Amino acid sequence: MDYNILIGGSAGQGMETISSILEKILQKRRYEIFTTRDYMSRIRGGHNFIQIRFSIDKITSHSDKLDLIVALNEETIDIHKKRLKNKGIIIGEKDFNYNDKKFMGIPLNEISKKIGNLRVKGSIAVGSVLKLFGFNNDFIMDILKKTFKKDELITVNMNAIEEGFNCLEKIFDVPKGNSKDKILINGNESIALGAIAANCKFYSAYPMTPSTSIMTYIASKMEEAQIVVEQAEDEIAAINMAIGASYAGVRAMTGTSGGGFALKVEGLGLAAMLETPLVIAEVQRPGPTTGFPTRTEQSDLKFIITSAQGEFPRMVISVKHPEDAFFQTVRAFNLADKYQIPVVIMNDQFLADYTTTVDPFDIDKVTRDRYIDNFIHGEYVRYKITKNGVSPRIIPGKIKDKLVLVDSDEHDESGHITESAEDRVKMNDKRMRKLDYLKDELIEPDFFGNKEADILLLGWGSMHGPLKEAVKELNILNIKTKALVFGDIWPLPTKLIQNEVKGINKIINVEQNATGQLNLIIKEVLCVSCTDSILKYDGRQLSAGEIVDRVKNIIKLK
Amino acid sequence: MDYNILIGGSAGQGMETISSILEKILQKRRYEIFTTRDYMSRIRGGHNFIQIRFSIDKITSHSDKLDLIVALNEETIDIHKKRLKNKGIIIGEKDFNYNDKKFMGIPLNEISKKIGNLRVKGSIAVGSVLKLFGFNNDFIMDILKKTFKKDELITVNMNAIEEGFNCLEKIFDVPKGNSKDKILINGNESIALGAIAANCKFYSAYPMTPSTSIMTYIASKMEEAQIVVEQAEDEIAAINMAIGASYAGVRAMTGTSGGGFALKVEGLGLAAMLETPLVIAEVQRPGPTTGFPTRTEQSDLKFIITSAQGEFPRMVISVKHPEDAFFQTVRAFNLADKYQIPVVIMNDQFLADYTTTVDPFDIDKVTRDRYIDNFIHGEYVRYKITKNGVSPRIIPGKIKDKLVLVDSDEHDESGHITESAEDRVKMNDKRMRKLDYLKDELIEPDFFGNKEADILLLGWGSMHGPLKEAVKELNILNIKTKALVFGDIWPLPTKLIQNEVKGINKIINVEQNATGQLNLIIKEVLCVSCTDSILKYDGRQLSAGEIVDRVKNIIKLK
Amino acid sequence: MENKNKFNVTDETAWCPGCGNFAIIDSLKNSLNELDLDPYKVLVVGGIGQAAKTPQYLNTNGFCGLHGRSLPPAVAAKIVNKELTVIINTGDGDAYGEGGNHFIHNVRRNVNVAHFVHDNQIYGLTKGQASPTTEKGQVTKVQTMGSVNLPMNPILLAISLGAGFVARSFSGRKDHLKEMMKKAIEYNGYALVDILQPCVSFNKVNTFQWYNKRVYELEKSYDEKDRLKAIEKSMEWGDKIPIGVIYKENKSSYTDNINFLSGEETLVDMSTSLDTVRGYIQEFK
Amino acid sequence: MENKNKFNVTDETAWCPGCGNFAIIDSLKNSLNELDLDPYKVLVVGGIGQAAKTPQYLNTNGFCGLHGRSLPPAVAAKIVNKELTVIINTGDGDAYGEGGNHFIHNVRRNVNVAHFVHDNQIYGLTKGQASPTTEKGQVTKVQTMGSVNLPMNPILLAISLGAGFVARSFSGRKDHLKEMMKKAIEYNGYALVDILQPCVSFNKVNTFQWYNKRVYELEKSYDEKDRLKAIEKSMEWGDKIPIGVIYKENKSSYTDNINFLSGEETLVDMSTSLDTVRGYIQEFK
Ligand SMILES: Cc1ncc(C[n+]2csc(CCOP(=O)(O)OP(=O)(O)O)c2C)c(N)n1
Ligand SMILES: Cc1ncc(C[n+]2csc(CCOP(=O)(O)OP(=O)(O)O)c2C)c(N)n1
Ligand code: SF4
Ligand code: SF4
Ligand SMILES: [Mg+2]
Ligand SMILES: [Mg+2]
Repeated sequence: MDYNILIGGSAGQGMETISSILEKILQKRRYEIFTTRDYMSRIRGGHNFIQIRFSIDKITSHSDKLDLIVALNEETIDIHKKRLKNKGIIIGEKDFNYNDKKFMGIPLNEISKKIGNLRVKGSIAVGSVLKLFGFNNDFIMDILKKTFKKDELITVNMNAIEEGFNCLEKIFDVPKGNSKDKILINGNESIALGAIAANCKFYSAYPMTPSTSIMTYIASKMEEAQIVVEQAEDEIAAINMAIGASYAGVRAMTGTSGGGFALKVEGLGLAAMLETPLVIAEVQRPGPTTGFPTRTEQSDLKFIITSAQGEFPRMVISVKHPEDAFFQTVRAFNLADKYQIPVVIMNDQFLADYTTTVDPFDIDKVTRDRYIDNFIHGEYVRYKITKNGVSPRIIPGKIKDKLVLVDSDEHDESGHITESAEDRVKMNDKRMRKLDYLKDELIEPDFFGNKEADILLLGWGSMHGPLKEAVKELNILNIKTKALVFGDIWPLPTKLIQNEVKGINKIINVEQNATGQLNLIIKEVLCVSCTDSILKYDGRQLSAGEIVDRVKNIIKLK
Repeated sequence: MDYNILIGGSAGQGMETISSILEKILQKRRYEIFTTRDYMSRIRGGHNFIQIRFSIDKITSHSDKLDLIVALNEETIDIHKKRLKNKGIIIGEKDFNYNDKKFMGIPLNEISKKIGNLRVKGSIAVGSVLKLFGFNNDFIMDILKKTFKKDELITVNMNAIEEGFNCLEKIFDVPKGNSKDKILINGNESIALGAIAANCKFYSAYPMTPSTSIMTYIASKMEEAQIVVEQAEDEIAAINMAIGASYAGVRAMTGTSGGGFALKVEGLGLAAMLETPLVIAEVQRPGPTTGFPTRTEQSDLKFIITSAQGEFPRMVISVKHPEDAFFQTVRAFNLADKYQIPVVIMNDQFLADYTTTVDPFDIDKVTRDRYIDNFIHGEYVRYKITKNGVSPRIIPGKIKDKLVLVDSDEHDESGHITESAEDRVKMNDKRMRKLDYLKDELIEPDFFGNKEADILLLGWGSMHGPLKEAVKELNILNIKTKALVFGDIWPLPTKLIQNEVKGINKIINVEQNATGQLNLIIKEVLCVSCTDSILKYDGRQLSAGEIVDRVKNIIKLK
Repeated sequence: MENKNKFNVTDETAWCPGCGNFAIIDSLKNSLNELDLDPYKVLVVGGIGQAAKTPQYLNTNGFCGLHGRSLPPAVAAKIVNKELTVIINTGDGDAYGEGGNHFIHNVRRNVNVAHFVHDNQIYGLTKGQASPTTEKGQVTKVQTMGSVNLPMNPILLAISLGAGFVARSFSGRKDHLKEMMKKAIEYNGYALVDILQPCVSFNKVNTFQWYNKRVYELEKSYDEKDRLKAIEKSMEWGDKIPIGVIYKENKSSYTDNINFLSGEETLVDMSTSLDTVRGYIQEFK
Repeated sequence: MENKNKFNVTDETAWCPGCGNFAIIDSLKNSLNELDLDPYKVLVVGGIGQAAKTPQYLNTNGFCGLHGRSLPPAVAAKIVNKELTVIINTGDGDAYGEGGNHFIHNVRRNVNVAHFVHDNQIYGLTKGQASPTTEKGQVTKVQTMGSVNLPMNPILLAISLGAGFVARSFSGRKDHLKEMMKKAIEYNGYALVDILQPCVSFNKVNTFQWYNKRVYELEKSYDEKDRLKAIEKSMEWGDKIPIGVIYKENKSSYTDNINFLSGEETLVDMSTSLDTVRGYIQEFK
C-alpha cells in the first residue's frame, strides 16, 4: 500500500496549511509519510505543489506517480495529469472547465460562500480527501486547534471539513496505519533541534532560502531555551559574530545557502586559523549565484571542501535524512570542540523541506563534549604545540590571570604575530596534524543492497532516501545492486569504498549536479573513477523511480 | 660569472632606494639581474633584506649563497653570515662591534655627518659596492636624477656615492655585461602593463599586499592613459563594480590577494552567470587568513578553481615570469571576451615583487579581440542558445532599441527569470559548453630539460624560474631531469603531461604549499599521482639550489 | 498602466496583489516617459529581493545582480557610459542591510545615479524578517522577542554622509512619487528617494493605512537647501511623516571631478594606444 | 610608560617611531588601570592594520580577527559574557571602510562595547592609500589624481545612526584621551571615540602639528545631551576641531533588551536541559 497525493495551486492559496493538516491526520492515523515541496521564488501566484505520499511501510523518497490530485486551480490539472496512475483521480472546484471521468468536482466556491469565509476552500478539500480514503473525523479537532488557535477559525474550518466530507464517497481502500508513535519533521528542523540539543547558545545568520527555517525554528525557542538568535547585517557579520561568541565560550553556529557561504569564506579560514570551534550549516540550492532560490541541488561540494585561501583542516558532513541531520549536528559540535576546527553541515533544499515520519530522536544518545579546561597550572598559551595538534582551550575571563590571545596572522604559541619561518612551519604542521586524528573518527558511508551486486551506486547526503528505495526496487527487479551513501564527506572516508569497488564493473555516481562532484573527489583521493553517472540539475529532486529507470537505461535493460 | 649581493637592515632604512639604484646601474651595465625581496609586515623596524643577483647569463632564480652582504645593521650580519661564500665579504658601518676578516667597515656615520645628511648612508654604501666590483661612476648621475628629482638631494647623494667609492678597493673581478637593452621589471608591473596594453579601462580594487602594486602602477598612468582606477570600499564592491563596468562595455579588471578573493567569490559566480567578461588577478601569500602578509606561497589553487556555489566555466592562468605575466594578462582579456567568462590570473608574492631583466615586451604581439556586435538584425536576446555556448554580446545604449537584460537568477534566452526545468538545463548546458571550446585553446605546460630523463619535475606559475635553473643544474650533475611547468592550470591541459609521465618512475611535484595542490588536481583529472613531493610553506621561496638539493635527497644521492 | 508608455513591456509580475511595488513601477515608467528618455539609453539595476525584480518588468536595459550589491555595478556602468540614465530600484534590506557599506560609500562617491529604495520596512522575498528600517519591538518569525535594534533613518543617514539629493515619497501618492523620481533622475549626482511601500504579505504594522494617515507633503515654504534644517526635518517620524525633497544641494559629481571623464567622450569610447604602452615599457629601461 | 601598570607587557611594537599609536596605547593602559579592571576580565579586539595590532601589545585577552571585521566578534563576545569589558581598537579603514556595514549596524545594535578608532585618515599598513576620512583632493599612490570622494564624518554619522556615546579625541592629548576612554568604557552601550592620530609615514597632510593647531576642548557649557546641537557641533571641521564628548544619551543596551540576558547570569553559563529538548521533539508528534 502506497498512496501519493498532490496538492497544487498558486502561492498564497494556503497549500501549506492544507497539506500540514492532512499530514498530521495521516501521522495520527499511524501511517509513514514522505512529503516534498515544490515552490517558486515568489510569495503569491505562480505554480506551487506539495506531494504527500503515505504508506504502512517506511518510505524514503517521493514518487512521480500520483493517486490523487487536489487542484486548487485548473493549471494544476494541466501540469500534473500526465502523472496520474490508471486509477488515479482529480478533485477540484466543480466549476472548473475540465471534462474527464477522472475528475470529481466539489462546489468549493458555493460551500465557502455558504460558510461565509472564502479562505476555507482548502479545508473543504481536506474533508473530501479524507472521505475518499474512508477516514472519519478523528483527530481533526485537535489538529485544527493547534493550527488556527482562534475559536472562530477553528469552527469554520471544522464546518468546512465536514462539508467536504459530504461531497464525495470513499474510493481508496487503505489498511489501517500501524507505525509506532512517530514524529513528523524535516531536515532543517532536525538540524535546529540538533543545535539546541548540543547546547548551542548563539546562532547568528542572515536570512537565505533554503536555510532560513533553521534560524526560524531556533528563534521560536529563543526565549524559552535561552539561545541568542541574532539576525546579522550580512553573512560576513554572521560568521564573525559566531566566531566571537565561540571564542567567548559558548557553542555557536551560523547557517546559510551557497551565496551566503561565499561571503563567509574568509570567516571560515579565520575560525580555522584562530582554532575556534564553529559549526556552519550550508543548505544548497541550484547555482550559480542566485540560481533557483527555492529548488534543490548538490553542487556546492567542491566549493565547500576547498574554500578559503591557504591550507587548514576542516570537516564536512553531508546529512542524509532528518534523524541523521539531528545526530550529525550534535556530533558536529562535538567534533568542532574536540579539534577546534570549523565543521560544515551540508544540506540541500530537498532534505531541508521534505517532511517524513521518524522515531522520536533519542535524547539519551546526545553527548556534549566541550574539551574546555577549567584549571591551568603555570603559564597558559593558546597555541601550545601538541602531539595531536589540539592545544588546551580555556574560556577568557574564567580563570584568574590567564589570558587568551588569538590572531589571524601567523603566530607563535602565545598567539603573538611571528615572522619566523620555523614558527610558521610548526604552527602549520600543528594545525594540519589534527587531520590525522580526525580521519580515525570518520564514519564510513551507509551501505545498502546486495553484497553480491554487479552495480555499485554512489551518492551523498540527501540522496540517501531515494537511493535506498531505488536499490530495494532494483534488487526486486533482479538487478543486483548495492549502494554507498556518504555522510562524512571531507575528509573522505576511504575504507569501505575501497572494498566495495573491487570487481565491480558498473560504478555509478548518483548526484543532483551537472559535473558529478562526488566522482571528482573520489578520483582525487583514490584514483577511482565512476563508469557512469546519473546526474540531474534542473532543480527537481531525483526520485527512487527515476534512479531505477536510469540505471536500467545504463545497463540497456529498458 | 654570477654574483649575489644581500642588502639588509630594518624597514625604513631606505633599502628599497639603495637596491633600486644598484639594480639600475647593473642594468645599464648590461648585466642580467634577478632581485628578490624579503619584507616583514611593518613600515619601520624589524628585519628586511633584498638580494640582488647579477650575471652575464640569463638567470631565473635567486640563490642562497652570498658574495657580498651590505649590512645596514649588525643583526643583518648575524642572520646572514652563514650563507656567505668562502670568498664572500661583508661591508657595514665601521663602528659595528664585529670582528672578522671578512668584514670591511665603512665610516658611514662619520661621512654622512660630514655631508650633513644622515639619510645618505645608503648611497655611501652604494659607492663602496660599486668600487668592490671595479665599476666607475658611469650612469649614476642619470639614475640619481630620476630617483631623487630635487637638485639638492641629487647632489648630496652623488657626493655620498663618491665618498663611498673612496672607502674600499676593488675585490671582485667581473667581466663586462653584454646583454641586450633590457627592461627591469617585476611580475605585478607586468600584469599592470598587460592590462593597459589590453585596453583595460576600469580597475577597481581594495588594497591588499602583495597585489596592491598592480593598482599602484595602473594608477600612476590613470590620467595619461585615461583609465579609471577606483579604490572600492571593500573587495565585494570592487568586483561588483568591475562587473558593472564590463557590462557597460569596457574591459574591466579587479585584483587582490587570497583574503580579498574570498570576499569576491560571490561576485565571481555572478560574472559567470551574467556571462560578463571579467579578469581578476589573485596574488597569493601564505594563509590561512591574514597569514604572512608580505611573504610567498602557492596555496590558493584548489580554492580558486572551485570557488563559488554552483557550477560554471572559468579559466585560471598562473603566470610564470614577468614576460609571461604581461602576455597572459592580455590573453586573459581576450579569452574573457571570447567566452564571456571570468578569467583569474594567479600570481604570488615571489613573482609579484622579484625584478629581473627581460627583453622589452613586443607590443606588436598584442591583439585586442573584443567579440562585440555592433549591429543586430531583428530581435536581440542576451542569452541566445548557441552551439559553442557563447551568445552575441552588445553594449547597452549603443544600438538603438536593443536592450540588454542580465539576471543572476536562472533565466531564459531573453534574460528573464525562469522557473522552468527545461530552460534551466538548456542554460546550464549552454554555459558549460563553453568549456569544450576553451579546452582547445589551452596552452600546454612549458617543457625543459632532458627528453630521456628518469625524473619529471612538475610545477606551476612562478616556480618556473627556480625550476628552470634547477633542471639545468641537475642535468649538468648528470641527474637526468625534465620538468613541466603549468601556466594554464584550469581547465588543466592534459596532452603533454600524459606523454611525459610515460615510463617515468620519479614524478615530483615542486610547490610552495603544504598539501601539493597541483598533484591533487592532476590526480582528479588524470588519475596520475606524483611519487614524491618537494614542498615548502614557510613563506620563503624555494630557490634553484634548494630544489637541486631536495631532488638529490629524494634519489638518495647526497 | 497606460499602454502607450514606451517603458511598458509586461503586466505579469511575481508580486502579491495589493503590493506597493505596482504603484512604484507605474510611477517609474511614467517618470521615464515624461522625461522622454529612450529605453535603450536607460539602465535599471536591482539587487535581489521583491523590489529588485523591477528591471524584469521594464522595457529598458536591466541588471539584476546580487543581493545587497546593486550600487557598485550601477555606479560603475554610469562611470563607463554617462550617456546612460542609471537608476537603481531595490529593497530596504538590499540597500541598507546587506548593501549598507555600498550605500554609505556611494553617497561619498557621488556618481550621477538615482537610487529608489522600496522601503517596506521588512524582508519581503525571504518571508518577513526585520529589515534595518523595521520598528523596534516588531515581532517576526526570526525576531520572536521583537526587534531590538534601533531602526535606521535612511534620510538622516544620507544627509549626514553628504548626499546632495535626499527625498522621501510613498507608493500611495503616485504623482508625488513620479515627481520625486523625475527630480532624482535629473539631479546631477547620487540621488536617494526612500519610498514608503506597504508589503501586504509580511508587514502588518506599516500598512497602506498606516502610511497614508501619516505622510504629508512638505510645505511650500520648506527650504530644502538648509542642511541643518533638513536634518531636523529628517528626524520627524511617527505620527507625521514628511514626504518630498528633504535636502538638495548642487555639487559636482564623480565624472565632473575626473578630468578625462568630464568631457563629451565617454570612457567606453576611449582607447589607450599601443604606442603609449610601448612608451611605458621603455620606461623600465 | 609606567612600569607598574598591570596592562603593560612589552615595549616592542611594529609601529614607526613618532606614530600616534604609542600615545593611544599608553592612554588605553592608563584608563584600564585607573578603572582598576582586571586584565583577564578585559578583551581587546582588533581587525587588521597598524592600529589593529594594539591587542598584541597589551596584557589583556586579545582577538585580532579579519580586516574590517572587528565589531562582529567583539559584540558577540560581550553578548556571551557581559562580565568582560570589551574594547575595540582599530583603524579608520578597518572601522569605516571595509567594516562600514558593521559600524552602522552595530550602532543600531547598541551592545555595551567601547570602540576606539585610530583615525589617521589613511591606510597605514598597506602604505598610504586614502581611507574614508582622507580629505578630498589628497594625492596618494593610488589616488594619483587626488581623492575624489567626500570624506566621511564619523562623529556625525554615529550620532545620526542613534549612537548614545560619541566622542573625539587626539593622540596628542593623552590625558584628554584617557578620560574619553574611561567614559566610553563606563558607558552602557556602544560608545565611539574617534581618535585623531598622526601617521608619520604616510599622511603628510594631517600631521601632529596640523591636528595640534586645530583641536580644542569643548567648552564646559556645551550640552552633550542636545542631539541637534551635537549634530551641528559635529559638523565643525577645518580650522577648528572640537574634541570631547560630542553626544551622550543614556539608554538600554542590547543585553538589557533581552530578558534572559539582562539578569546576573551570563549566556556562557547557561545551559538548555536535555529534558527541554525532549519536549521540543515531542511537539513534532
Ligand atoms: C548573499 C545573499 N544573502 C541572502 C539572500 C536572500 N535574500 C534574498 S532577498 C532578501 C531580502 C529581501 O528584502 P529587501 O531587500 O527589503 O527586498 P523586498 O523583498 O522586501 O523587496 C534576502 C535576505 C541572497 N539572495 N543573497
Ligand atoms: C580582506 C582584506 N582586505 C585588505 C587587507 C589589507 N589591509 C590590511 S590593513 C589595511 C588597511 C589599513 O588601514 P587602517 O584600517 O586605517 O589601519 P592603519 O594601518 O592605518 O592603522 C588593508 C587594506 C586585508 N588584510 N584583508
Ligand atoms: S511579499 Fe510584500 S513586498 Fe513582496 S510582493 Fe508581496 S506584498 Fe510586495
Ligand atoms: S605607518 Fe603610520 S600608522 Fe602605521 S605605525 Fe607607521 S606612523 Fe603609525
Ligand atoms: Mg524590503
Ligand atoms: Mg588608518
